[in-house]
Amino acid sequence: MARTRLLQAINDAIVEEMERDQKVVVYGEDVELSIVGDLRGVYAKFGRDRIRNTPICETTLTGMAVGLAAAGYRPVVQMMFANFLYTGMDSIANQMAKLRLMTGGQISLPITIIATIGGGSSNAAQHSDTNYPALMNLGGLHVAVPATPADAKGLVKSAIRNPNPCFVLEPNGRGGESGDVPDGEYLVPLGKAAVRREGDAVTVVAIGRMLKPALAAAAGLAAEGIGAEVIDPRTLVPLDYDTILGSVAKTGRLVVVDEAREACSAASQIAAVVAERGFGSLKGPIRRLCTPNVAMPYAPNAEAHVIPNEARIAAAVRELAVGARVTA
Amino acid sequence: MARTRLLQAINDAIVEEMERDQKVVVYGEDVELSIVGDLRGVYAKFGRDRIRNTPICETTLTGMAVGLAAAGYRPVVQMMFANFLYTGMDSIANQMAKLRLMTGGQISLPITIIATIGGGSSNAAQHSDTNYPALMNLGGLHVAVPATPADAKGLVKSAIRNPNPCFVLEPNGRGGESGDVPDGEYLVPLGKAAVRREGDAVTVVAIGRMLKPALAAAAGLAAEGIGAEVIDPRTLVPLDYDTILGSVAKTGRLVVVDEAREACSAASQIAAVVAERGFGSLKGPIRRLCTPNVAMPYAPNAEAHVIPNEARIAAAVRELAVGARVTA
Amino acid sequence: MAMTGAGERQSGSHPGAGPSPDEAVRLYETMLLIRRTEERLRDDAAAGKLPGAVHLYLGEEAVAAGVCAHLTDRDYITSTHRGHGHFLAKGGDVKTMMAEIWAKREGICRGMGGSMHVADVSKGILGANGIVGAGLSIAAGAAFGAKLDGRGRAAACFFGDGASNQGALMETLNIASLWQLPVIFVCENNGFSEFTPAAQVTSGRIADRALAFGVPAAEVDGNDVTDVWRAAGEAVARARAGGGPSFIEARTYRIQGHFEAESFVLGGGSYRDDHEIDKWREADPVSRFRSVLLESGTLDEAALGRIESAVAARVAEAAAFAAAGQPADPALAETLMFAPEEG
Amino acid sequence: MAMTGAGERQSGSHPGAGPSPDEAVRLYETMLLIRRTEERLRDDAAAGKLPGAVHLYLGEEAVAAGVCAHLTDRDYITSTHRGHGHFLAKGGDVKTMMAEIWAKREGICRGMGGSMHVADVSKGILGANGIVGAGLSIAAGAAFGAKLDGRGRAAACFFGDGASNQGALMETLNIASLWQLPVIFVCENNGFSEFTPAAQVTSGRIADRALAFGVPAAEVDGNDVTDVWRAAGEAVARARAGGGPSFIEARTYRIQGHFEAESFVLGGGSYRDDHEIDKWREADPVSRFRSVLLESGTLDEAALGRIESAVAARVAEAAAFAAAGQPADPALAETLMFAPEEG
Ligand SMILES: Cc1ncc(C[n+]2csc(CCOP(=O)(O)OP(=O)(O)O)c2C)c(N)n1
Ligand SMILES: Cc1ncc(C[n+]2csc(CCOP(=O)(O)OP(=O)(O)O)c2C)c(N)n1
Ligand SMILES: [Mg+2]
Ligand SMILES: [Mg+2]
Repeated sequence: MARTRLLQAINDAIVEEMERDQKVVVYGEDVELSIVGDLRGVYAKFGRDRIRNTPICETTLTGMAVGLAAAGYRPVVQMMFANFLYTGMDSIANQMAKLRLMTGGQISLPITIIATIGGGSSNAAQHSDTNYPALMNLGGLHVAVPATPADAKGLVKSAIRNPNPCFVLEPNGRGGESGDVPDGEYLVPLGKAAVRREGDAVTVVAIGRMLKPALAAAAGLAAEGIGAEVIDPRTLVPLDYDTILGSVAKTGRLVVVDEAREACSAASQIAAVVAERGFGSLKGPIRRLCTPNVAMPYAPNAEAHVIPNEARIAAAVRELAVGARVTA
Repeated sequence: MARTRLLQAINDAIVEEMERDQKVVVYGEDVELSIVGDLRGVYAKFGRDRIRNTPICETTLTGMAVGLAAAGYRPVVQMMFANFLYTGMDSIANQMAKLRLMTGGQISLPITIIATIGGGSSNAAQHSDTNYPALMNLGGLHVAVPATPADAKGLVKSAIRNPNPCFVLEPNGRGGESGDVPDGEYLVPLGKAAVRREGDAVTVVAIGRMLKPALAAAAGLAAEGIGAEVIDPRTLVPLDYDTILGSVAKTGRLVVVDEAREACSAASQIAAVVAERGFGSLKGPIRRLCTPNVAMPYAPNAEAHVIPNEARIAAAVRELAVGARVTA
Repeated sequence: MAMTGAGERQSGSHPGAGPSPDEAVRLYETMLLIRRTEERLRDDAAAGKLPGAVHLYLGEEAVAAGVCAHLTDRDYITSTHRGHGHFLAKGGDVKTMMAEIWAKREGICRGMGGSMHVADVSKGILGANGIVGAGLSIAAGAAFGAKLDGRGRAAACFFGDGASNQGALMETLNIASLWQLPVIFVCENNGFSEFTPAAQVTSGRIADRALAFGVPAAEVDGNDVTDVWRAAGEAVARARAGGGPSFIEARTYRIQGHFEAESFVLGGGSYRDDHEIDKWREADPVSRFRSVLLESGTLDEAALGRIESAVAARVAEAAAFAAAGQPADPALAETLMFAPEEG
Repeated sequence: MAMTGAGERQSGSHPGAGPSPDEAVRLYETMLLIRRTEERLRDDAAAGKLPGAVHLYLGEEAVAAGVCAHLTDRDYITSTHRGHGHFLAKGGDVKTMMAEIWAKREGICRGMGGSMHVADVSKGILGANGIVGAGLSIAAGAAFGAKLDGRGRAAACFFGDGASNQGALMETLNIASLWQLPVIFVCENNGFSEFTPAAQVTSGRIADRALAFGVPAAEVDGNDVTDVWRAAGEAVARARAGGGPSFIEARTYRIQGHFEAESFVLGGGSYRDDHEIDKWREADPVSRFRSVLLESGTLDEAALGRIESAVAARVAEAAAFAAAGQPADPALAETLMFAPEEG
């Protein structure tokens, strides 16, 4: 165990995988000096045949990953902000997500794409999207959203070893956050959620950057005698529905916290599946806390106004829990 | 009233709006001869200052629409297959959906984008996506999915007159279908669902191309004494939740049929909202019938295997309705 | 005269040694195989036997044949929506390709891909592609891998004049030039994007776009397989030797419509006149090369006849194989999406 | 000598008449306003007063000033993430721009956009843009509108050397050339994309990319406002006269880091040496033009002093206005998303 910053954990994971497998090649805009910070020092260590700066041309960066993977490599593409995925969306949606089926399973594409998501840093609308819903809807892509340094390391390593395209979306602005990371080889499997806190009254599923306020809310609610069980799905494709359904079977109540915009969000997806497969155990409505269907504003107070926070999470859980008491 | 093919209805709508407003300008790849067919004869009538062929460069086609709208025009962009929206996604996601808020409301973008969605024609994975979930999640965009010629005409006209970006997604392969279209000026408001068939046992929300099998299933179920109420949302942004919630308040049961892939689908969104706001009236689980999270296969039998159809809709409704009888 | 990146564009018939007699025979066989296969698919499409859209390569055979003659299974190609010719020229199997287009279980993509996605990864055929321009960056990526391998492999990217208006072309030219990637850009300029004439949507000379990035470029007669073969030989040699990318613009023409449903879609509209088509029929690459073989004494009528009946038999056999195939396995749509985790 | 699209690139100091004394004074005022504003924002950023990232234009003032001097409120510009200078040169208000960057309710975008999105649509400023290369197609669209209007309006598109590697550049060059759009492509070549030197990511000469599409291109000294002014004057005149697009590559340099958090982000790493920065400081466009004004006798020290204190006062007033502003109205994030339906 060592206290590590999330960016450093990603860096450690990439370095370990580059040492482990010569076929792992990293590229992107400004990766050599690492403007994002998660690749600092990698260039000095491995040189330009393993990591290189590219021109600004996202359309080609995502497309090249397909060809490089087809040629037997394991590209790791650093795309900076997830908004820039739109610029490279054609190869993501029309190639990465589809080529394997279109070729009758001839091809496998061990591609890892890293980008930062989310608001909260006054980066404004074009640098703040939480856009995993679009990726989830494409099929054929894995999506990981680490919320802790340990998961960041374990999920990046699993993504790089996975034979399919995997997106690892770092929570924006968390580079500075530290957490314990197990020493040595540490893998977190894709598709396994983590129960971050146990509770019996309400299940709270909190995605990525929303985990922290959810845990804070749960701690506060405990003092009120309300037991919130907090689940971090860790990956959205594959999504560990069993853990969520199991928890709802116990609590009968569900709140999903998702920084993505509300329409067709991951929260909507989780709510829909529980309303389908877990309906029998539901004792009350499913509450979703998301960013409304807006472009992220620049002003800090406006950002705070639209992004789910501890107070709103606590209020939603409390509201459902009251129902819980009554029926109890 | 006149029997009109869906493609012709769109053509009529565009011609009428071009006559009504000189600022309506149409462009896209091969629009002059109209490979898609919904613009046939428009070039001969209006000439190249009102409709023109472009090079193949979707990135620029969507971006130019923003500039042309900012210059006071009402661009109508024909993008052919909705899969090509990915190639032009940057300006859709980072500009069209965000510029109005980013400029503090200074700009309005009366842009209409037309594309065909869906499978069923052995066009294979790169020409069969039903990708409105990604558009719905962006915020700032209207999305219409006409299922009948009359709605196609009325929604295209409303989209062109609307001061915001509107996507009109034609169901692929329905160009040949005919339906009655009211004569003269006919507008269908954005955000108003249509109850296509009344029923008391189960609410069936069927989107776009799924309306036809849903109505067929409902007709068959009526013979079994099961009353399915079939709702066509017509637009997904804005989405007429009140009509859906009102119906569920009556039936207590909901099936959503959506050709989009299941994860973060419009079906998931509708199910989530009903599980939140309509939970009290639900008597059973919400069933979603979607395309699984796969790339659309080429072989007709494989396409038929993954796209929701009449038999699957009937089975889902029947399953819920049985519950209805029991509790009744 | 070598191709040049020094701002000077090379045009017209391409100098240098021609193909050997054996190579010439193989070129003819390849072109003929494509010709007969496409004719058969044209007829099968007209008879309503093919479920999806088919874009035929009739009239353009010399480009795929002339380029792929220099490539082995270890090299890569990316192709277009009009990809049957590239698939066959690169050594793809005509039987499993036809079965694929027929949507059969025996198809090279097990019926999941169809005409626009025929691929044989084991032969370096990374696939026909339904997205115009998408093959450019895929080829650049494969070439990047080949460069890292350092084993002299190359990647050829086929794309149309219409595709050359996608920004992806310039992005990949830039990266290929900077990284000296072993990639050959092959622009098949058949004068149209769907129903739109190139003059309406393509400004300047396409080869100049390559020169602006320091990529050597040549314009060749795409209906003269020898000319294509020479230019491609030079480009592939440069790629293998570490000399970086090359650009070839092959002027050719598509004899069929954009796709086989064209006349239905056009509904009476027209975008080219029959004289133009007739003019190009006279420049037919297959019969032109046939005459060359005769006149050069490489083959006599008897030998040519043997080749022609052999090819006809192969195509007939492939069509029978496709027709007799089993329907695709629908379950594959779900089971094939993700590759199983290794180890 | 006029710019040329005939394959010949024009370089070096740009011939033709220079600005009149009045125009010269306005050019100096504009450059100075940008200079002082950016210096103030640099200090405010260092003091932690600005919530978001700021990309400063210090050292590049001559490009925005020289180009926008030829434009009126009826013309359009699109800008970049480094857009303060373009906004001010095109006539944007310094007070509401500063208030925007301070995230205040009084901001030109009501605090919803910030530094990377300053826009004033009423003045044809379609906005700074956080997506590299996005302004290209927006400018082409605005120019298409201007062309349809037929009232002699033009659109100028500012973008960097890094942006010139986005395929969007070539797509818009192609369409602008085909449709003869009244658009001026202004490439601000400051030698870097973030921390990456142009030589590593940009092949060939950028101006050649325009020539390949038949778009006249000129390379000018971006730190010589007269040179920029002349080339832009010719380009704007061509656009207004229906002569189609032009391309200007202005060679310049950014004195500040890529953005104000650079040293923090670099964490000790470095990508350029101080000598280079010092060399370019000596070519400072503002002081260079100040000397020109003195030597030409256009203005004396006293007159320059009056201008300088007037500009300093404007900037101080703007900063005070921004600092005293109200926090943004959070509700706007939801109420502004859609324009209300007309009629
Ligand atoms: C990104 C994208 N845009 C549009 C289309 C529709 N489309 C298919 S083929 C074609 C024309 C391509 O022309 P060209 O590249 O010259 O190839 P050709 O058909 O002439 O061989 C178009 C526009 C597409 N498949 N993909
Ligand atoms: C599509 C996209 N990709 C990447 C970025 C990140 N980014 C911001 S500025 C920049 C460098 C731009 O360089 P250049 O165009 O030369 O402009 P300069 O900063 O030098 O003025 C990059 C890569 C972005 N904002 N948008
Ligand atoms: Mg063509
Ligand atoms: Mg730069």
